[in-house]
Amino acid sequence: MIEKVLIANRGEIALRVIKTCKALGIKTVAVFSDEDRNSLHVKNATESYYIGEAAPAKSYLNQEKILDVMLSSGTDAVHPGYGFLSENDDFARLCEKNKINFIGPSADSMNLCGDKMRCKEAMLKAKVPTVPGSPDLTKDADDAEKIANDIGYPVMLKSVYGGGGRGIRIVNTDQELRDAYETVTAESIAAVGKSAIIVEKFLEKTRHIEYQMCRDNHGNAVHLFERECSIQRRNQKLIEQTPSPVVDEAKREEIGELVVKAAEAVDYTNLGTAEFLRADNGEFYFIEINARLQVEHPISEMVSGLDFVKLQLDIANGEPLPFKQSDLKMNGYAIECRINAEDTFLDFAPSTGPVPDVTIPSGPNVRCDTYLYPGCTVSPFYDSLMAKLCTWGQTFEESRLRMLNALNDFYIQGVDTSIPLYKTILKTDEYKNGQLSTDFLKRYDMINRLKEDIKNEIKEKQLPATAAAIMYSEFFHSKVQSSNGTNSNWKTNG
Amino acid sequence: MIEKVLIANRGEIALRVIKTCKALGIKTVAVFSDEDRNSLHVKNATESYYIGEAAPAKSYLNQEKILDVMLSSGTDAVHPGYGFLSENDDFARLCEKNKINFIGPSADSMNLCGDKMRCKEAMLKAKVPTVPGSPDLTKDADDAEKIANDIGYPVMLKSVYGGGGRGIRIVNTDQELRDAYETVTAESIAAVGKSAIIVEKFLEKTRHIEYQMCRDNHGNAVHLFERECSIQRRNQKLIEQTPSPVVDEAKREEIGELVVKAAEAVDYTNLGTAEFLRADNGEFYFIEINARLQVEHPISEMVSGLDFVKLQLDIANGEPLPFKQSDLKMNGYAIECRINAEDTFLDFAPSTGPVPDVTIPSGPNVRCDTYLYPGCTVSPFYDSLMAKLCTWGQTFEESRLRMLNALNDFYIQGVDTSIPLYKTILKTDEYKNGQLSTDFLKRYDMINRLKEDIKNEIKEKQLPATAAAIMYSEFFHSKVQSSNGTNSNWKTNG
Amino acid sequence: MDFKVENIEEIFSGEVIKKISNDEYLIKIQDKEHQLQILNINSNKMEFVLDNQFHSVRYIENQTAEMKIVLDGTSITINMHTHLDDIVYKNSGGAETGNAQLNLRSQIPGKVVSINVEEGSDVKQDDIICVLESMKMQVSIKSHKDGKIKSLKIKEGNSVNKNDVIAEIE
Amino acid sequence: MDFKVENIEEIFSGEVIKKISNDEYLIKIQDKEHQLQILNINSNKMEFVLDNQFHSVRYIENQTAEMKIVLDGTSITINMHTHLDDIVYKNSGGAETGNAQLNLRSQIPGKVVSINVEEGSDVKQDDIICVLESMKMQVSIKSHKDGKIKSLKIKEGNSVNKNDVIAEIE
Repeated sequence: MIEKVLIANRGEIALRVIKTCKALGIKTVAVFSDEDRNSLHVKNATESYYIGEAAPAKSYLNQEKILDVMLSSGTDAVHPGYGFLSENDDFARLCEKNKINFIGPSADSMNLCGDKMRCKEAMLKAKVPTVPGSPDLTKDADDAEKIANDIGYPVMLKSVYGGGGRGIRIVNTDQELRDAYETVTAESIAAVGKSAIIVEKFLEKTRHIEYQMCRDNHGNAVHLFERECSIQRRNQKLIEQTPSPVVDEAKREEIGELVVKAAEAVDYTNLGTAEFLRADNGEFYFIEINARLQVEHPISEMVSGLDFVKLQLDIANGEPLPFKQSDLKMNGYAIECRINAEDTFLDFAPSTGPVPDVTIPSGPNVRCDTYLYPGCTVSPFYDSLMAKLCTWGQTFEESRLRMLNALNDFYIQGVDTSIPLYKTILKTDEYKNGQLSTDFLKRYDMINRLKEDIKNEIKEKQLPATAAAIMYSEFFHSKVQSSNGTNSNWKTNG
Repeated sequence: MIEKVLIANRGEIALRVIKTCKALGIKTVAVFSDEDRNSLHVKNATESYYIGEAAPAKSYLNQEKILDVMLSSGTDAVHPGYGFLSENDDFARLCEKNKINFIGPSADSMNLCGDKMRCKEAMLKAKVPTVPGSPDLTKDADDAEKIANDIGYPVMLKSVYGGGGRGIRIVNTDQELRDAYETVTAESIAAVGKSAIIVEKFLEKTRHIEYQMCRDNHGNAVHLFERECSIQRRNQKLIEQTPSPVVDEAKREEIGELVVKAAEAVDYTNLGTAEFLRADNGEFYFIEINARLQVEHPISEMVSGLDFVKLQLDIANGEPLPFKQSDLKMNGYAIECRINAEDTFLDFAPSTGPVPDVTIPSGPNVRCDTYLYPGCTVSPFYDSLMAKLCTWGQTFEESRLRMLNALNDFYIQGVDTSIPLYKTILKTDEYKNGQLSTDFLKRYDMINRLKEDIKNEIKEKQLPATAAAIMYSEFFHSKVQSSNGTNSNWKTNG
Repeated sequence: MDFKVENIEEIFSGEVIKKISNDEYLIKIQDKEHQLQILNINSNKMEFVLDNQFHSVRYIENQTAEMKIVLDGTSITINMHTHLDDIVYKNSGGAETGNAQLNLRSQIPGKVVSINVEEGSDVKQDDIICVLESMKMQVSIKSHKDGKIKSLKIKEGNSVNKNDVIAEIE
Repeated sequence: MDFKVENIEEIFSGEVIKKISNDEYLIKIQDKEHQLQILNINSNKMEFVLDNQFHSVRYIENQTAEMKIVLDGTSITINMHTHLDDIVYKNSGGAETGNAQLNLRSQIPGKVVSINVEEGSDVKQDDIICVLESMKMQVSIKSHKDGKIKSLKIKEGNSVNKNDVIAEIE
C-alpha cells in the first residue's frame, strides 16, 4: 500500500495530486527549485525538499537528485504529473530499479508509447487506424524533405519526444521544413534532452478528440469517455470539452473499443490518453498515446464522478478496477479553459512576472486548479499554464454560461492572460454550435473578433471609467484646495 | 419572462441567487443596511440600494422600503432567500398586488404552510401522518401548561412563525415551560414581529429527515430526494447529508409520494421543503413545510445535478417542470457543514467582530457558499451562519474525507467557529456509521471529545509551536544584540 | 529559554544555535537540533520550514511571558520564561474566580433587551440578571453566586462586548 | 476637465459638482449629474457606487495626462486634460515607428539562446536576429527593416525583459 508519495512536479498539478493524497491520508513529498521556494505545492505537502536551480535540467529533470530525496525521505511511490519526467522511461526504470512505485505505466510500455514509430506499428497490428506518414524516424532534414515531397505538403514535423503540442511544426514548403527541422530539434533537446523527428501528412479541418484510457495490472481495461480538444493555438490545446459535439453514444462505443485495443496493444497500465484526429468526413485516426495524467483530466472527472488521482493510486497499488465499462455513465457536460500567461495579440508570446493580486472564481460546479495566489510570481522558467478553469452543467449551455460567468470573475493582475480571448470564443455561434476544428482561431477570425469585443466592453465602461478618473484627480491632485464642510462646493482643478 | 430580480436578503444566500442570475443574464438588485455597505452582495449585484439601519426591522424586514426599491428600479421579480421576509405572506401578497413576481409559493399557500395548525389539518386530511400535539394555538402560558400535562413531558414549544430552529424550546417541567413561553414569544416577535405558540409531544432519539418538494403552476409535482439533518444544536441544524443512511430506494419512494401529496394539499408552488421526524421505530411524522429555499439546498443540487435557483426562476416564469419523477436519479453523496460564528464551549454563544483574514477551501467537488472575505466583519445583527461548506463524493466515505480536508483548509481569523467541532464529529465512528439523532451531540458526548481532540492536536504541534516562539523572540526581542555575519552564533536573550 | 505549550505538562527548553545563512537557522529544542528556514516573516506572521515541513504561524498576542499564536490553523498559547519552573502562574491564584468574585461579566457580545434586577436586589445563584440579544438569539445572563446587586453596569438598549462587566454582586 | 477613454472617439467633460456627505459626491459627466458614493479608497484602488451600480477600480499608472486603470476587471487607458482637443498626442508623432526606428526591441521577456548576426552584418526585414527562450518556447526575434547592425545589446545566455533593446539597426 502506498503511504508516501513524492510529486516530481510543480504548479497546479502538484497541488492537484496533493489534494487527493491528503484526503486519503497519504503523506506527500514536494520538491522545489530556487524559483519555487514560495510556491503553494511546497506549503501544502507534508514534507518539502529543495532540489536545485530554476532551470528544469537542474531541478525538476534531475533524476538523481529526485531519487536521492525519495530514498532519504522514505517515499514509496512517485507521481510524475505531466511534462518534466512524466514520460521519461529512463526515470520510470530508475524508480522500478529502486523499488519505488512509479504511478503510471511500466517503463517498457512508456518507452513503446513514446517511440511514435513503434507505437504506430503496434496500432496497425491491432487494427487501430493511424495517420499516413513517414514509415520511420527521419535521418536528417534531407530525409524529411524527401518524405514530405512523397506524401505532399502540408506536412507536420513532430518530435517523437514532444508532448502537449511542443516540438510540432506544420510546414508548407521545403524552406519552411528546413527551418522548422532545426527549431523542433532544439526545442525537443531543451525540453527532454533528446530529439527524433517524424513527418506526417497534415490533415485539414480536423478535430482533436482524445479518449481517457484506464487499465489495471490484471488486464482489465475501460475507456472513460472522450474529450474534444480542438480549440488550439500553435498546436497546444486552449479549450477542451466533454462530451464532444460530434460523438454520439454509438460512436463513443465504437472508438472506445479501439481505445481498449490500443491500451492492450502496448500493454498500458494506469491512466493514459489515446489521441485521435477526426477528419471532416468523420474518420478517426490514432495519433499517439500520452502516457500520463493529462492537463485536461478534470473535465473527465466531472462527467464520470471519479477521482482520477485516487484511481491512479489504486491501480498502482495493484488493485483491480472497481467497475466494468457497462457501470460507467457519462453525466452532464464539462468545459475546461486553460488560463495561460500570454499576450494574445503578440502571437501568444509568454507574459511573466509578479502577480500582486488575483481573484479565483468559485461557485457551484466551478472548479479552478491553480498555483496562483496574491503575491505570487509567474516564472519564465516553466510553462505558461497558470490555471485550469472548469465548469460542469447538466446541459452544454449551462456549462458554457457558468464558464462565461467564472471567466468574468477571474482577475489576474500583472500578466497578460488568455481570459479575454476565451470570453470572446465562448460567446460565438460557432462555438455554441460545436463547429470546432484545430484551426478554429484562424478559421473564424477570433483575434479580430476579440479586438472588437474589447473595444465594445471599454465603450460600455466609459461612464464609470470617467468617474473613476474624476475622483482620482479630486483625491490625489487637489486635496489641498478642498474645504471640509459637508455641503461645500468643490472646484475641480484645471 | 423575469429580467430583473431584487434579492430581499443578504449574506451568502444573496450571493447564491446573484450567481445563477448572472449566468442566465438576468439583472440583479441588491438591498443593504448600514451594516452591509461593504458586503459582497452589494458589490456583485447589477444595482444596489441602501434601505436603512442595521436592525432587521429597519431594513431587511422593511416591506415598504423594499417595495419602493423594486418599483423605482424596475424590478419584475423578487427572491426572498431564507429568513427575513421569505415566509411572510403579507409581503408575498404585497408583491402580488404590485405585479411583482414573488419567487416562491402564492401568498395563500404560504399563509397556510405558516399556520402550523391549519397546515397540520390539511396534512391529516391528505393522510400525511403528523406528530401528536395541541389541537390549536395556545392562548397563553396557562393553556400551554394544561396541554403539556395532558400529553406528558417532555414537550416542545414552537412559535408557528419561527423557522430554522429559532422559536423552539424543549421543556420538561411546568417552570421550564413558563420561562420558555416568554422567551419564545420574545424571539418570535423580534424575528418576524408576531408570535403564536403550539405545544407538541417531544419524541426522543428521532432523526430529522426532510424532502425537497418541487411543484409548478400547472400542478406537476416531484420530490428531489431527502436530506438528513439530524445533527443539531439548540434545534438548529449543523450538519446535513443526502442521501440519509436510513432511507433506501423503497422508503425514498414511499415518503416521496407523501411529499407530493403534501405539496398538493396546500397547493404549494415552486421549491419548498417538507420536514419529517423519523422515530426510532422507523415511522415518519410530518412536522412542517418550509415555504422557501432552504439553507441546505446545495447538497440536493449536488446529488440531483440541478440548479435550484434556476428551477425556481423557471417555475416563477410559469414554465412546466422539464422532468418527471422517473427522470430524476440521485447521484453520489453530499454533506454540508454550517460554519457558524459561535463559541462551542460557551453553549454555542454568538461570536462576532472583524475577520482580518480568511482562507476559503476549494477543490474538486468542494463548494463553499459564503459572504466572508479578508477584512469583512461578522455582524451581531444577523444570524451566525458565515459559510456553508459542501462536498460531494461518489461514495459517502469520499464525501466525508473531502469534507475533513476542506475543514482543515478553512481558516477564519477573529471569531470562534464551529469548524473544530465538525472535524471531531466527522472522525467519530458514530458519524461514519450513520448513528444519527437530533440529540447526537449530547448522546455521544461530542463537546468533551472535541476538547480531547484539541488537546491532542496541540500536543502534536508542540515542536513547531516552540520553534515559532523561539524565532519570534529571536527576531523581535533580541534584534539589537545580533551580529550580521552569515555564520555568527546568536545568543538567545534570557 | 523554557517554553510550555498550553495545558500540556511538559516544559521544553529551546534556543537558536546558529544562523546558517540569511534565512536558515539551526535551533535546539530539548537537546535535539532542527533546521529551520524562514520563507517570510513580519511581526504578525511567519512562514517557515522546520525539518522539511512547512508551517505558517500568526502571532496574535504577545506579552512578556505569554504568547498566543495560530499555528497551521490551530490556536495555541505558549508560556515562556528563562526558568519556567520558578513562575507562579497568574491563573493559579484564587482571585476573580468562583464565589469570591465580585464582577459578573458577559461571556458574549450583545444588545441588552431587558434587565431583571435593580441595584440593591438580593439574588440567588442562576437567577437571571439580564437578557442579551445577539444574532437573533436571546441569551439570559445568570448570577454566578448568591448575593446582593452592588451596582449595575448596563442599560437597556445598550450594547455590551464580550467580558464587559454586567453587575457587581457582593 | 476633459477625458478620453482609449480609442473611443468621444471626449467626455467631467467634474465634481458637490460633496454631499463625507463619502458621497455629486458629479457631472457630459452635462448629466450622477451620484457617487465611495466605499473605500487609497492611492491604488477605489470601490465606489455610481448611480446604484458598484464598481471597483485599480489605478495602475498615472501620468499628468494619461492614466491606466483596471475597471471591474477591464484594462482601460484614459487621457485627460483641461482641454483635450488642444493636445497633440505623443503617440501620433512619427518617432520610433516603422522604418525610421533605430532600435529593435524585444516584445517578450526571455533568455537569449542564440544570436544569428554580428555587429556590422547586413540584414533584411524579417531576418532572424536572435532566438529567445521563455516558458519552454523558442521565439525568433526578426529584424523590423532592411539595414546594417550598428550594435548588439544582448549576449547569449543573458535574460532580456520586455521592451529591452536587442540591437540598433541603421
